[in-house]
Amino acid sequence: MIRERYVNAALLAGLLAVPLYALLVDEPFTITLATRAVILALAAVGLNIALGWGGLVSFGHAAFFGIGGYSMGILAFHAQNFMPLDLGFMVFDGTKSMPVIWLVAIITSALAAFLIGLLSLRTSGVYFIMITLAFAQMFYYFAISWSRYGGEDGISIYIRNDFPGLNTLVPIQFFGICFAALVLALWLNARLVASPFGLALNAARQVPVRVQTVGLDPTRLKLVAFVISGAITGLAGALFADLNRFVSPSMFSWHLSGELIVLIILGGVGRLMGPVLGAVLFVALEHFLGGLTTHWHIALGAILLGVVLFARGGVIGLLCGPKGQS
Amino acid sequence: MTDTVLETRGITKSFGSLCASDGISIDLQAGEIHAVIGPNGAGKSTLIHQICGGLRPDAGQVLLQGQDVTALPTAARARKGLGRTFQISALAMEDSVLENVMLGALGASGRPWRFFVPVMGDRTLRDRATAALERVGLQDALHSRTAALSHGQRRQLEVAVALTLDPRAFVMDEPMAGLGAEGSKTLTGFLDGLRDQAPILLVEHDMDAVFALADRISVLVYGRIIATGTVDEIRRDPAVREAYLGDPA
Amino acid sequence: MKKLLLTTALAALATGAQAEVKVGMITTLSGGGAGLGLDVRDGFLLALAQSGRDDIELVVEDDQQKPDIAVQVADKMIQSERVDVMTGIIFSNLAMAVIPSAVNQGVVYLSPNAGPSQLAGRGCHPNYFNVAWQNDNLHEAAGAYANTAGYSNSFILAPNYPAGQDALTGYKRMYEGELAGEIYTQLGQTDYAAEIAQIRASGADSVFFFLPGGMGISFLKQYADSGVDIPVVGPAFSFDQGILQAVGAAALGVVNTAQWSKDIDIPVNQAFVESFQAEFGRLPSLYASQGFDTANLLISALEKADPSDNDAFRAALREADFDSTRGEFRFGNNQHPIQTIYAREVVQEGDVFTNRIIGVALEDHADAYAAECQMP
Amino acid sequence: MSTILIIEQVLNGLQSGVMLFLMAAGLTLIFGVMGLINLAHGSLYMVGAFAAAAVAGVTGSFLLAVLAALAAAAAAGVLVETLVIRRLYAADHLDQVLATFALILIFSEGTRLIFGSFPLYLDIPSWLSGPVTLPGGIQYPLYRLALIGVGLVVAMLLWALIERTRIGIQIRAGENDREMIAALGVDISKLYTLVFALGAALAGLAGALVGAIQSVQVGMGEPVLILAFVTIVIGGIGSIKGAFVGAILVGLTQTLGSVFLPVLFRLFLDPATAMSLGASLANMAVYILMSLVLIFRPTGLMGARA
Repeated sequence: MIRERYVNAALLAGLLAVPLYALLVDEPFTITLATRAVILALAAVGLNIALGWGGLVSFGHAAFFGIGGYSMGILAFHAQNFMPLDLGFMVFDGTKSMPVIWLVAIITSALAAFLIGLLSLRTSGVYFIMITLAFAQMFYYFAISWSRYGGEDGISIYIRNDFPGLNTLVPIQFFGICFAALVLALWLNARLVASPFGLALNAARQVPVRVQTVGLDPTRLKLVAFVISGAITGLAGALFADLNRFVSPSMFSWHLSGELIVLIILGGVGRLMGPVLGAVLFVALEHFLGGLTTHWHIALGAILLGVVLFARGGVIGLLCGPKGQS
Repeated sequence: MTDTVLETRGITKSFGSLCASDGISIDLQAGEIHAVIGPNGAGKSTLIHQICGGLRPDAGQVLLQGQDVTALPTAARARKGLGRTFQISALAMEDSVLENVMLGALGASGRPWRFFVPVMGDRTLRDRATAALERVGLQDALHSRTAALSHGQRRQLEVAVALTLDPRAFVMDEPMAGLGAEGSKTLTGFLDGLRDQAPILLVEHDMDAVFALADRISVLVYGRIIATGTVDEIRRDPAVREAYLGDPA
Repeated sequence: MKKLLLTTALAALATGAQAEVKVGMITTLSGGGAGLGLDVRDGFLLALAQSGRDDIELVVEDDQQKPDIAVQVADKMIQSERVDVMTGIIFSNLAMAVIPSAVNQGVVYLSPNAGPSQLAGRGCHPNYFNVAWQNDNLHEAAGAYANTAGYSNSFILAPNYPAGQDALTGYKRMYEGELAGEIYTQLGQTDYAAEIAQIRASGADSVFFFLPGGMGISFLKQYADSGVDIPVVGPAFSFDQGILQAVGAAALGVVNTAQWSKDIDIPVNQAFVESFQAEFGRLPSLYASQGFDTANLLISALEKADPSDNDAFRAALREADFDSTRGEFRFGNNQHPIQTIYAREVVQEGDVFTNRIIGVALEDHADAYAAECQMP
Repeated sequence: MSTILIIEQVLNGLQSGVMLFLMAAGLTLIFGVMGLINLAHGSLYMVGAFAAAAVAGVTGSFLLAVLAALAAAAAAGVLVETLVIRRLYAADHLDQVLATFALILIFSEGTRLIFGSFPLYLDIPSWLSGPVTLPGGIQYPLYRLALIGVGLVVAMLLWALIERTRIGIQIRAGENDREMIAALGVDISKLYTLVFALGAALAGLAGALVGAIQSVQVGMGEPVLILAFVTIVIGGIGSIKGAFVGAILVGLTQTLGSVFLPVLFRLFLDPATAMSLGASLANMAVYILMSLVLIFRPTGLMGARA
């Protein structure tokens, strides 16, 4: 068995090396593909905090991904069309500045995660899976009929938003921004897991009753984890919107929630780099299988089945052994 | 024995037509071990749940150090000094022994909302945790995975977690369950010394342990306390013999 | 023959080295809307094969009917494949995700199906050509037909999303009568019992609906079975060759509007219908004709100019100097078609359900947004 | 809005409710007995519809088509259960979600490979087509009445099967105590296969019956799947009675919501806003219903107490 630390380091190095190589040989699309993998990984890292450590199987994380996306879409839409956004208590011009957009995305998705989590955590098990799905579906249908922001058509942002000192239209520079966000989130994740909060959360997943008898409230621990999780996924949504320069209700769809879960299980649940490996594999499969045949979904399905049946613990589990052994 | 640490006053709980607790009044004095015994289905688990906060009684009160805690949730009661061990080990099996005890210490500190400092680097918590492990004799198993512990060691760990809370009273649900004769003996010896730190409400099936440890025994049958007294009193009580041991008086 | 054609096309894909023009086609080849994309692609391939040109390299990619995938594929085509011309997108929401950014990067885009109003009006662009219709056109034609048919109390319904809202707006733009009712249904809805009950109770003299794909099949089957016999009008999308067989007899007699029909009696169209059927073993659809026309427009422009000479190439495209399957075809100032739209009726020919032209709904019709377009 | 129209809409709600029940019953049985979350249940619905369309196309007989749907879906169920699902009973919910998600991909793309990308044709048989006049002068499609009838009959048969037969006793025992039925000498793996096949057949039946009034196409199972999940969660997972109540509730909410919400909003909003707001709220109505139920009863209306 390989030590997880080495696999993690190799993975990050590879994720950085591929686009740099692509830059060298002038293959900008490979950089775009890597950026997509990095952003999906970021969204899944967010979900993994709730799912892997908090044991909260959220089938509705698309809600936060979409809220992040629409934060970007709405702010940039008003800025690009010079239509000030009247919030009732103040008038806002919109913005094309990424840091501001990120802040809004993080705050709004954290707020939504707080409300959804507060209500959903009254349930558990399959009921939790389904109630989170229900909330995401509400956002989905709301976005579809929200004609002010394009409804089903979504919002096109013609030029990617700005980041001070960088030209975000250059693929490698935008990749750099996303990669930095991912590394930051992973660092945060690692710190979180080792912190007092992480210890309590980890126990709250395994034996909530024990956590209660030492005087802590497992539901509150899980709620905080859910909020942090939603905020990170929301940030990923904003970046994803900027990658595509486009937002639409499909960011809220249950397929996306499912895909995020798939990424995590594919890589390894509750493993720091599980979502990253999952996202890289998924994007690579999508790209290469999709290039071979239009019926590539069959192959993808077979591979996913194989992982569930023969590689419990995901690919990281396959490489490094079960959790907690290395 | 005049200092009442834990007390229930006429607590009653029904599930449909089944009355699992029928006006139970029971008290725990400083320095004692008070055992609750009774046949299966007598309502022992229901009683523990009500004392610890998992169930809300239909009527009656639970008092901890003279304070009414009936409406408080489990976590709040724990913070007020109620230490509990479980019949079936409730431990984080994926984690190490130290991590489990650290959780107790963290609960006692009341400061779980720290997100960026490594918990293992917190000396105060760590000292508290290792002290508790030393008390129960698990100091050598510090970094073992909990899942790899023997049954007896898990029992010890349960007690260690409760110890980190520095509780005012212990509630122990069948700590001897599943232990061999040797294990029971060790644990009995350990609990014997623990009563000076905090009194123990002990629910137990193992009669040898009960008779060896208990200062007082209450007998619970069909949701009612039919007798409370010293070991000898209980041994001689005809109602107990009939109801519990099945002996015709 | 089918095999042969595909091999030729694939050979063209493989021997990219000698190709001079690279065309990227993003279309829907999987998922619920795959039938439409397949027809556009096959129509396009047929025209390429018939032209005999081997200097056009076509790259086809599936967008899975997902906007984010479409954007990703577009990035790939522009950044990696470095295509000169793009085409193929079926759905308006995907078009809006891809086209504005693609044309701004200097790629010429020829739309074989979607025509969102934003791109016809203020958002028109010298690099964007629509070879099908502006989205409102067929609905407008339905409204115009309703007038000539003497309807004065229509019940109208469409899904609650932008194309649905545009459909009802388009119909009302031309229709002069009263409305007996107006309903937005759920996108992807499969049961229309509730709406049909409302139609029955409304006292309408006609029903106009726009329900693309499976929604239209469900509606028509349920409508036919409900015993409501108010005449139905709609755009061609729910009555096209690809799905008519699934609707079956329920569609017989329904009037629908289209800029093309397989019985337009001109040689180029008859040849197209015949060769398409020979090649692919099925009747061509509206979408196939649009794919075919798009390819022929492209070829006609390539005869005159090279894509690298952007101005000349666009000028050549604007001339629309090709034989369209729908007869006369020219571009307006916003580079959207000015064309005749017919009213067709669903008929049965042997075992096959198909359409027959019963009249002209709108003659030489341009779209309502052209005036907002800044291009001369 | 006339009384006749309201009654007609209630009938419509009932009809979509009982069809939803056919889906939900299998889903809830499979979850109750085996503890399995089966996302691929919608694929079995699709298999039923495609089998029916194919057989109807060849033979022209609707009854044969329905039989074929039952058989094909049950066969697909048995196949999937023995090859894949069986290995998932002991796994946690996450693995089940991923595996059955993978099955959806395989089923959908496999169906496309066989039948192509165009929708298939399946029509109502002539002896069930057209409207009938109900007491009170309501014109109502005969086929939809038949669907309500079939749904209710199946619900009753299912109830009888579970309450009154040996197999039913075993199924109920399986829900409560797995060791118990193993101890009773029941071949548990056969029982599981049987329950899965039963659930699959019900889904296939729903697919065929509904396919005749909708379009038979790849992906048709997904919206139904989500609704069926909503249904069993509202009713309480594992409870057939709950599934029935949930299905009727969802059916009525969807139908009546889409009709009456826009009318309701028109009372205090301008018509255009009312129409679009009403329509969007109608889309969300079942999800709002479900979250309300779960917030106040976290294990559904008839679910066991957690």
